[in-house]
Amino acid sequence: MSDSASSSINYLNNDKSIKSWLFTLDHKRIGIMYLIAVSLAFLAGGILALLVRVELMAPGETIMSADAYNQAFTLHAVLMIFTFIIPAVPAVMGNFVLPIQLGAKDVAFPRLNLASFYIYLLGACIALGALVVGRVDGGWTFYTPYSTSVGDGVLFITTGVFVMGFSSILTGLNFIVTVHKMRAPGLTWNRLPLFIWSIYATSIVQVLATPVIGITMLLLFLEKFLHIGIFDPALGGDPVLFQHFFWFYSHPAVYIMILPAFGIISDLMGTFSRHQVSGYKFVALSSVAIAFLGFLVWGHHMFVSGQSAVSSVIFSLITYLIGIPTGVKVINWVSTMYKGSVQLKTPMIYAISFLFTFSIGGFTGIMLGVLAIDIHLHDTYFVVAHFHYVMMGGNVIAALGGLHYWWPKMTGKMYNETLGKIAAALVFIGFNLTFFPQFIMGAQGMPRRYYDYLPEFQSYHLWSTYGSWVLGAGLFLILFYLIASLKSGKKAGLNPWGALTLEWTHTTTPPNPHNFEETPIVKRGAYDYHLAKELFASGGEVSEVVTSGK
Amino acid sequence: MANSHSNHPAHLQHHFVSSEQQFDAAKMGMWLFLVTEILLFSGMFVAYVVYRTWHPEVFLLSSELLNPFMGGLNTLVLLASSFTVALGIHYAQKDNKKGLVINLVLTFLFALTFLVVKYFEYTAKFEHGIFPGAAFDPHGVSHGVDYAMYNVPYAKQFFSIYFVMTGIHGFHVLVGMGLFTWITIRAVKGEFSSEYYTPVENCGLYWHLVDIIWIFLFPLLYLM
Amino acid sequence: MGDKGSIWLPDAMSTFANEVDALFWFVFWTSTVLFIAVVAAKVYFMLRYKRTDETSVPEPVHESKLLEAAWIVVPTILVLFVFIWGFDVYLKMNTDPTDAYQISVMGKQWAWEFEYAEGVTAFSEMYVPVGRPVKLMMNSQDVLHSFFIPAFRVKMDVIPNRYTSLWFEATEPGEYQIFCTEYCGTTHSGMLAKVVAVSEEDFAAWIAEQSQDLPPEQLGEQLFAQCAACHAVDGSAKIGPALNGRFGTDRKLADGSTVTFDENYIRQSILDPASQVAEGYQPIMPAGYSSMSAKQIDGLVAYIKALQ
Amino acid sequence: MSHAEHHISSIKTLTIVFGGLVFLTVLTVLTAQLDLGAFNVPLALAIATTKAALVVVIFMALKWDNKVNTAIFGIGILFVIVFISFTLFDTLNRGDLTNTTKGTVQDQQIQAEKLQAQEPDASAIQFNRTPQ
Ligand code: HEA
Ligand code: HEA
Ligand code: HEC
Ligand code: CUA
Ligand SMILES: [Cu+2]
Repeated sequence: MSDSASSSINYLNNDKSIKSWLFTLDHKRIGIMYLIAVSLAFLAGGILALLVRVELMAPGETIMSADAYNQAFTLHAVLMIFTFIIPAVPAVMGNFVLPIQLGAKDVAFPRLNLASFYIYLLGACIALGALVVGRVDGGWTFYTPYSTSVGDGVLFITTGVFVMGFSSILTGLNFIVTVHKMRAPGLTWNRLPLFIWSIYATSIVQVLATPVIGITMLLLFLEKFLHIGIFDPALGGDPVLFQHFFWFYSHPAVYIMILPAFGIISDLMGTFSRHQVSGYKFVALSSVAIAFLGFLVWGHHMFVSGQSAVSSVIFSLITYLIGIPTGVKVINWVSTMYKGSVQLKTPMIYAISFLFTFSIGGFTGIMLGVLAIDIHLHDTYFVVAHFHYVMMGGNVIAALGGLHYWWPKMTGKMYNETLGKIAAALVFIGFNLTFFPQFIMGAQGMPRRYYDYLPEFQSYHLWSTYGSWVLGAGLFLILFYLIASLKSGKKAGLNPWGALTLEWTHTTTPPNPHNFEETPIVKRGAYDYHLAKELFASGGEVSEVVTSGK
Repeated sequence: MANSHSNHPAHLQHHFVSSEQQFDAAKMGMWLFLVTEILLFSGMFVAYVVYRTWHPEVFLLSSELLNPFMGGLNTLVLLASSFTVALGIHYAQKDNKKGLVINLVLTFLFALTFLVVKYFEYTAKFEHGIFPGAAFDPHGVSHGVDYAMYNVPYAKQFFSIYFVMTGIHGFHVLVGMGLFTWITIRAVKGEFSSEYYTPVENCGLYWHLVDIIWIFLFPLLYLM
Repeated sequence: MGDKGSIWLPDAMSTFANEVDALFWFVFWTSTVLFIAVVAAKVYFMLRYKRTDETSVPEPVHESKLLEAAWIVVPTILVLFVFIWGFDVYLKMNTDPTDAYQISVMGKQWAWEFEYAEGVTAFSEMYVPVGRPVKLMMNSQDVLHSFFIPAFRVKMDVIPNRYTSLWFEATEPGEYQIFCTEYCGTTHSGMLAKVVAVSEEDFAAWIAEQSQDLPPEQLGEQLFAQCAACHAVDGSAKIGPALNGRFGTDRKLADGSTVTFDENYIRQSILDPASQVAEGYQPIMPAGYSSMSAKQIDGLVAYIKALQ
Repeated sequence: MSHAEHHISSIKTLTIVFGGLVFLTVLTVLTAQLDLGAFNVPLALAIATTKAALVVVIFMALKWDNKVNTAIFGIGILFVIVFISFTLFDTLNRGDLTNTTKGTVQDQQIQAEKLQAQEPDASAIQFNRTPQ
């Protein structure tokens, strides 16, 4: 046991002034600041989504005009993608957990870390400035020449995205160096928690892909501002070239969204099955494989854009190959439970829902990758359903699992487990109710980005809207009981889930300002439960913290 | 930093175990950053390659308007500045403060020269209506060249790409000058030694990359 | 042919639609089987290995390299099979038969215009002969659009400054929906039209009928199909003002002045919409209509004039 | 760490490399004046690549650096190549099936104008004769 003096000082209470938060270099505090910012972004994007759904309850005008609708879904997507989902897991949980799991005192470049947070805020504010200036139109894909022909809102959004890109790059860069250089003694690559592996793979994608969205946004800006004629067909430019630029970033970006979720799921599966994650090496390396393959498939968004058949074929082929490493993961997660000891706490319920929803998203992704089928399905609600199943059903559900899992560590308080389970059920049911009907109407031919639609699609839209209310209720419930737990939650133990990674075994709850009393010395892998039997011998909650080598 | 130990050198930040670790981390971070720079420029190279393969004759024609003498001069200037940076690091490693400072100042001056040459190049273009984008309207005659002849379809794309590429590159040169000012001041104050010269080395890496980009821009834009 | 649709897919009404559907169903059912297997295993393990004893720490399971390899090899084979199949159908869908009947399609914000070799122009309804391959040569006047007929399983982006094309052969007479599926602005969702597939004879008759000179009013009515997304003729305001019963009345403009809604005003509104913006409306009416022929404009003027 | 000693390049090495770089620059300029047909571009690129390699390996000391940094740099270059080549697969083969035309409408117009310029037809001649 650690001595009582150190357990009462933690990163939250060592200095309570506002200034100490705003100028903090502590990765944990930066993680918490990101959590707040990113949750606000999610709230804003989600409220827009609910408005979009209400508008779509019936054909014709329901609550807003066509222009308002078009701006609503564009802003919904921009907020969700660039201000919420890209930074969500890496910048919140990556920041909070990664250095501790590595046994490091901080990330490699703490100042850079704080800078990325403020760059993110700046970018988000510029993007939101678009609201004040005028029309934000054109969807999150900004296809030219439409995007260069509408109002100035697009200029702000592109500048905002450009700026937030730097934040993303710096975070990724920081994590790669941290993983390479700051591992505790004994923490070999084979012993790393899988969360680290996947954040590492994510970071590679962030560093390699994000600069390209930077130059794309810059060129788009110049196209709109100076009419440089690279993308605008009226000036002799090529609009399909813009799509190459955009998707060279934005396809890899979908792996920026999903890889960290994979990491969370791996950790949750191991911990709540109290079992070694099956196929550890396959799961670890498949993250890296996905990261690399993810760069070679961007053209699957362009099968009907007029790109050449040669590239369509190559892109389609590689698209399928991504299913393989992903499948390896899915199957290993399932088999981790085999002969394990499965405990169905709230985080694990999210992990189980994830397997369900993400698999649907993944399989429908494969369907979209089939050249002949995509011609029919492209730009219909089938695609909308696909990507919500992987982003909301994949990333967000996993992130909610991670948030519940690390909440006690972050805040020192337990949330209400019963409410947790109810909310998880609401989210699961609401989510499927919202988006499953969209697959069907999409396959029937309902195009996306439609303000108005034919009456035959109404029943699907109606169910989808009802579903979004259930989903919203679940999410607001979570917000409510998490905030309530800060005031009235039970004090969290040191290791309530019986996990074996360093943030649970080697530091206090909440962690002390420098993470560890002494640099830990690692002697076993992150999921070697059979080597740590003595921790669980007494039953109940594990409450021992090892201050030096185990 | 609450628990800094007395035996730690001043430059060592508390979360690192050793200078070696800190140095390695900084350098690796720098290389990663360089890679992001390369990918940033890659977008411009893609645009260049695509339009060149589509309209090779227009690109050949348009590049006649660029001055290979100025471009070549600037290439040599940048190469020289890379050389002086490398020398500077050599002197830092040898604890030769004077050598370091002289070379850093030289580097700064070369960078300045580069921008001055670029300034003359740009204004010579602007005079004849060669602008990026909608304002592109070549006209006038100088040195026996009738600029209006170059007003052919897709010449606009060539010059847009030229200005964006060299513009972004020039911006990097400007940033480099800022960095060298900062590094020189620190060097004069004697903050660097063979024990600690990471900032010098990292600025050097950045500067070499700016040089490398130009090594490709020069033949692609001016010579072919 | 002309298979009935299902809950998942609309009726298949072109020659290759059934091949696309076959592929769809193959992928659909394989995925469903795999998905159910994953979910079933998950639920079974979850219940079977539920934690009962807090002190229990299960031993790791010996991993079978063979099993791990099988998880890689089997899906790879499956996926390659689907790839080849999908590629084959794709080639067929994108290589038009040389004897196809050709129609020019112009996409513009926010209407489709169909031009036939016989000199006929149509809006909102594209007549095609059944049993004969039809090729569409498509081009856009402004931004990207995309031409989508769900029943035929065809879709292709429509791009400014470049022709794209698609082909199909309708198998049964009927009316089928056309959508625009590339976001193109305010009335993207109103950029609709219909394919009317008719027998060869009916098609020939239709062409013959259309080629005759129509009286201006009727010509105007036809042309008005491309205005209907924004203008109602029943008095209700859409994106643009309703146009019925206006002729001869006073029109207040956004700049405060008043003009008479007469032939000249209508003509001016079509040729240069931004010059006289009606009060209470955004100046978003496309300028593209100025390319209409004098005859067409006269037709529209006559039609609007007569609207009650 | 095994490479605690930092490599120090001698002034002689650095000078030789600098000399080589200058020489190669002069060489590019000279060869660009020759008409080598299709070989001009590859040659210029080959020289540029050699120059870049010299800078990276010696000036940036990648030769003596941690191998991870070499890998990072290599991966960066690899993805630039991916970006360029995959995009070229499309732009060079645009219109390989019948679903798109190869050239743009503008290109076709330019082509038509060129043809017309070679063989002025009646209307063009008439146009030229109209007093302006
Ligand atoms: C988190 C984000 C995310 C993720 C992870 C994915 C994952 C995948 N996506 Fe998705 N996608 C998006 C986000 C994402 N996508 C977005 C945002 C869009 C639309 C953008 C827009 O237009 O606005 C999109 C659009 C999109 C398209 C373009 C559709 C169109 O516009 O016409 C395609 C086409 O190929 C595609 C394919 C895939 C594939 C093959 C995967 C694969 O990675 C999935 C792999 C997973 C599995 C396959 C399931 C598990 C595997 C097994 C259980 C093993 C057995 C499997 C097999 C044998 C196959 N996606
Ligand atoms: C991360 C990405 C993400 C997420 C999470 C969502 C979430 C949702 N999306 Fe969206 N969506 C996109 C990304 C995303 N979307 C993109 C990229 C597009 C394409 C746009 C385009 O075409 O350009 C799109 C488009 C899109 C459309 C199609 C519009 C059209 O084509 O016309 C629809 C329609 O139903 C929709 C609905 C929803 C709904 C109901 C949710 C719901 O899941 C939202 C639920 C959320 C809430 C109700 C908020 C509650 C939050 C809180 C209370 C905060 C709690 C905080 C904590 C718990 C910490 N989205
Ligand atoms: C994008 C939607 C849109 C389309 C398509 C469109 N218009 Fe309009 N139109 C408007 C708007 C908005 C106004 C009002 C603002 C203005 O006067 O410019 C308007 C105004 C007019 C007016 C003046 C009406 C008045 O009450 O003052 C006429 C006449 C008109 N349009 C005719 C046409 C015709 C004919 C077509 C088709 C060939 C057409 N419009 C297509 C949007 C549209
Ligand atoms: Cu036209 Cu959408
Ligand atoms: Cu993709």
